[in-house]
Amino acid sequence: MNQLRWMLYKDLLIEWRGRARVAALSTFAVTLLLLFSFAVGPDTDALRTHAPAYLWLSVLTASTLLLTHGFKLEVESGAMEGLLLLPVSPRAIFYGKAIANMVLLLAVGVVALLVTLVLFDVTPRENPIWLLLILVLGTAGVSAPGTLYAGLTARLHAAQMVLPVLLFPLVVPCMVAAVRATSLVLGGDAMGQLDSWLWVLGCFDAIYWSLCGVLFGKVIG
Amino acid sequence: MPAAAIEARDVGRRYGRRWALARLDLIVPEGSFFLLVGANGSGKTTFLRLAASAEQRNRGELAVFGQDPARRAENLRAHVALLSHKAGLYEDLSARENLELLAGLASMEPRIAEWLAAVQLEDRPDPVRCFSAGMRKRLAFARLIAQRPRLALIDEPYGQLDPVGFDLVDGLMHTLRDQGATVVIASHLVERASRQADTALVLHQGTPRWQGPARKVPAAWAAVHRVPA
Amino acid sequence: MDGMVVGGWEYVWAAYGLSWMALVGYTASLWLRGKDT
Amino acid sequence: MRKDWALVATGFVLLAIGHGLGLFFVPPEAMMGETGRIFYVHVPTAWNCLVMFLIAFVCAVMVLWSGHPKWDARTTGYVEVGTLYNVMLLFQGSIWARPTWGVYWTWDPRLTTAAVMAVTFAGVMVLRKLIEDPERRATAHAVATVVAFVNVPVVYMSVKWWRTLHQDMSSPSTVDSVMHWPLRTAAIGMLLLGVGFAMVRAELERRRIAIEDEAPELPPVPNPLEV
Repeated sequence: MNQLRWMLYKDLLIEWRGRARVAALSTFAVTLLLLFSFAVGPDTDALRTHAPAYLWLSVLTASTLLLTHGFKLEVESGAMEGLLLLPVSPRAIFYGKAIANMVLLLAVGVVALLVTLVLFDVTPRENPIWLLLILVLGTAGVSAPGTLYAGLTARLHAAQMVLPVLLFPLVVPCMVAAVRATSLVLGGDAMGQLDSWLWVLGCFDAIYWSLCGVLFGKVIG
Repeated sequence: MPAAAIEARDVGRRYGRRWALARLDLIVPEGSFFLLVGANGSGKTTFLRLAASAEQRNRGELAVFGQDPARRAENLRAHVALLSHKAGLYEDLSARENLELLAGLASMEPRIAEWLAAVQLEDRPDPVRCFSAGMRKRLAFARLIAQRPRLALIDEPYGQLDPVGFDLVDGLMHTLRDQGATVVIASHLVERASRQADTALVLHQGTPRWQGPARKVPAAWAAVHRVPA
Repeated sequence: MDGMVVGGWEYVWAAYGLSWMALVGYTASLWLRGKDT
Repeated sequence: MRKDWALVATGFVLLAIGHGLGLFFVPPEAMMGETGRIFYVHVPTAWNCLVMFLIAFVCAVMVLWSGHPKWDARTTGYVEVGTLYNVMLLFQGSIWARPTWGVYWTWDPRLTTAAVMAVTFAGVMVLRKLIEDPERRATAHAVATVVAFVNVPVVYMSVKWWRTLHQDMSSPSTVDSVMHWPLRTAAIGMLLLGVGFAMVRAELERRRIAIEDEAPELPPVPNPLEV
């Protein structure tokens, strides 16, 4: 636990020092949102309906850059090896990185969400506080398997290409649930389905946060 | 418990189709100051990494304080420190923060000022990114000292340092040893290193060629390179 | 027979044909790969 | 290797018998008519695709557990055959969808899961190609296989909730007893075929690794050196 706290502190401190990176990433996500609207055309109704999909797709795309970057720092400097030999438990490394990735992705997600609301002129019909919960659960769902796969591909030259190939099919359930839940909050939840989608997200997170933590030790050993 | 810090029998490690280290039989007694010399690619780094459990051997038996490093046991890793070519420092953090992190992760009492003073880096609050190569090396030494290892494995202790740094590092290594640690270094600076160590091993193209008292290393080194295997 | 789909043999042949082609093709590829080594 | 090829041959024979029965001896299905015959190739493929991935998962767990290279070779075999069945499944599924629903693709949970599964395991195979160090490749491949397999039910459940388009498809307990024999024969045929394929593929992989990772001769013992 102590090690986990230090790892998390370290990752967040480094990202805080390099906060321009997170800013760049948020800009990237916002650019994607703009591109989606250009691609669909000036049909405001269609844009409004599909806003949740654009939001999550841009967050997911931005996540791959974030994930590969985090491990590149560790592997290139030899810091990861130093940590393992210290010894720091692989679980502490994993959960520290995964939580840090989630926090950063959440920051990107919040920016993207605000831009989505303005850009596509959407007003949430349900309590907007749900949006925050969905963002937390959704980014958690991307960051756990994302951190595992980023660790798996960190030493490869083609890391940035392989990571999405492995990660995107995996997070299909997470994306489905997050997009559905978001559109229910934005468009109104007449049938009371929001709970079940949040539940799906929660289960997804629980499965991958535990499974990936166990497997990560094998990956970097 | 045998009084050997490292015991190797017929140890070999290969990368693909090439043996980086082979036929190594070696005993490094606990508390000794051991020197590995050899040209580039002679297997020095490979041996240090095997002993540090950073890599796995492909053949033979290896024991560090009686334990097999291949098992990557935490209680062994906690006693062994490796200073490798890659400094393993976080570029965005300052020297102080890097050491704080180390102390926090290893649950040690953070005596940062003392560690920084030992490598003469007290007055550098800027991130490691701005450090010169020699300063990084010093900081890496501070990390090594902070770990208080029973076995210190040091790859090129003099690399990237200035003459002042040479003396500093010699002092640090002797301090480590006076504290009871076993020190194993690998170096190209044959003359200098052989004055520090007790015993030595000369490696040539992955195989051991000569083993004996460190003061005879310069002669052995010359002999190895005059007489091809 | 009410509601029963009439005909459709072409779909049946397509499904079986493609499947057998895939299986035989894979067998051949394994065979060739085995010959090389 | 010879035994494995025998399995393949037996599998082909059983599969041919099953398909022959299904194509020529069984009466047309009550609802689907002649197109219902696609069942006898489609359903065994679906079952065995999952079986192959299940075995791959077990082998991958063994790689992580024991680290023995033979499990790595087997994982490779079963992942490859599973992916082959998976791709066949997709083609059959869309051929089946055309006369049934009038389109080649529907967002039916099974079809969608099969598509996601194919992409996931294709990613696993790509990953394997990209890593050169044998040990690192074995663990990375095994970890990716484990995660990909765990993902299958998760995808299925979420897609099912996302869009429930139609009724449950039939399985042998709900179909006419006249359909049992062709279905079972074809299923067992495909199982033997799959296991045979995977074993041959594993053997090939084992040989390939052995050649690629063959230990070179040790360097000669140097002459003693007098100083």
